[in-house]
Amino acid sequence: MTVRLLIFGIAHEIAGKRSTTFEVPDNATVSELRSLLSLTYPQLGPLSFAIAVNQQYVEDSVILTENDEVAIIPPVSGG
Amino acid sequence: MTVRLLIFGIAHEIAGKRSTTFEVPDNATVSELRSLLSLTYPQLGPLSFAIAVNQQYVEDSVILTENDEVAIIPPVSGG
Amino acid sequence: MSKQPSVFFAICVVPLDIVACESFIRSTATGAEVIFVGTVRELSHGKKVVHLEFESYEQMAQKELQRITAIIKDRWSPDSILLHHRIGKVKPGEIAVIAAIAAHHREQAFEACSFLMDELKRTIPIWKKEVFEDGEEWVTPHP
Amino acid sequence: MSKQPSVFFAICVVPLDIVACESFIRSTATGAEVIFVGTVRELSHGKKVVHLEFESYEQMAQKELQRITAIIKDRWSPDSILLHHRIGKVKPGEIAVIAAIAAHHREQAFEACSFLMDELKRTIPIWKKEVFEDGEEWVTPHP
Repeated sequence: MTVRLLIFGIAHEIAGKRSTTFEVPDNATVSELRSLLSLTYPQLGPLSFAIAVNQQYVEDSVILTENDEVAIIPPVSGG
Repeated sequence: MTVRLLIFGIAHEIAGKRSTTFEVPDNATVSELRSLLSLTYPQLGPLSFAIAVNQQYVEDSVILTENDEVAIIPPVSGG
Repeated sequence: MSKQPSVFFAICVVPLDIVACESFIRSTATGAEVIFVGTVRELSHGKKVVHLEFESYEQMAQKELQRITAIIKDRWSPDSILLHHRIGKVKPGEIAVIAAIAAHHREQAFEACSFLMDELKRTIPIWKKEVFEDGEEWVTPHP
Repeated sequence: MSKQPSVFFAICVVPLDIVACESFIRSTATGAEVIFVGTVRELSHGKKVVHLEFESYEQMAQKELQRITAIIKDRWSPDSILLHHRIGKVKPGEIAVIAAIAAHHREQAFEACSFLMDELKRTIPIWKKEVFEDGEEWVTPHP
């Protein structure tokens, strides 16, 4: 299935894009998504980042749904 | 000897004036001044107030000097 | 208290306006306002900053602010909560963020405004890059 | 740090000006500003306030501020300390006091500004009287 991927901050520079669609297995967890992201964007590996699904921070155990808005959230630095 | 007396806030309304000269014995302490003030302005009696000498809060044991600027400081309420 | 505080949130590409922010939160019912203004410093670790560049995930920022607002309302019952954050290029001396709380008592306003800034720095999805004369660097947060 | 903070103190008979205060303390060296604005509430213990009337012992207020400033400098090393207080008649909705601190870090600025307000309320010789439609009353401080 497909999710929509948003990539912010230092991660968007590493990935070379701010948004894309991304293929994951049906019922994939956030943890599986993380592994697939590291394969597609090896340079993300050393970066510590959170994942938000539909604009909320989620744990690695959360299960994704078709067309979810998934965001890569590097450490925030507002203010 | 004479000191200059400044009277603020509710105390100036009780005393009916904002400033005056005030007679105290030579080498009078602030404590003695307080007693004399209560005699002159009996309504000050129930009021709790601090005394400042030459623009600084002082203890009751401090000894006054001729021409000191002595202020009656009711509880402050700025802000 | 069950009264809902007024909430003013904005992500802005134009300069932030302290007077506008203060007048949003001002009311004759409220006695205490605490306003935090974060400005861009000209030096970062001794290096001259040309400008900062901010980006945000705005829809999520809005949701995070709702979460933070609910906590602030429970703990301090303020009358108003405001957060205006600049994005894009911001030069040294310019304002990057204004956070403001209006409340009945000053302790509430100080604590709530400080908490709002802590939470902004901890969870609201906004990022900044420092641009120097000889390079640039994404800022990693300091606790 | 041995650097002296800039200190801006004023007792004013005219309306206080937030923009002026903020620009006094703003500098490109400083990242965090905390501004406290105290306004006059229209109700006091449920009674409608016509205006407040403030008086001060200005020379002593200045000396007290010097004492407070010395403590703030030792504890928080801010870049600027500002206190502007209105005297005379001040109506509901108007500003009675502005206290502001500029510092390198926000924790310093929040703590120093909160301390400045606490000390103002504890020791600076300023008094206010509440004037109602049917009488008036000198305010006794609440802790």
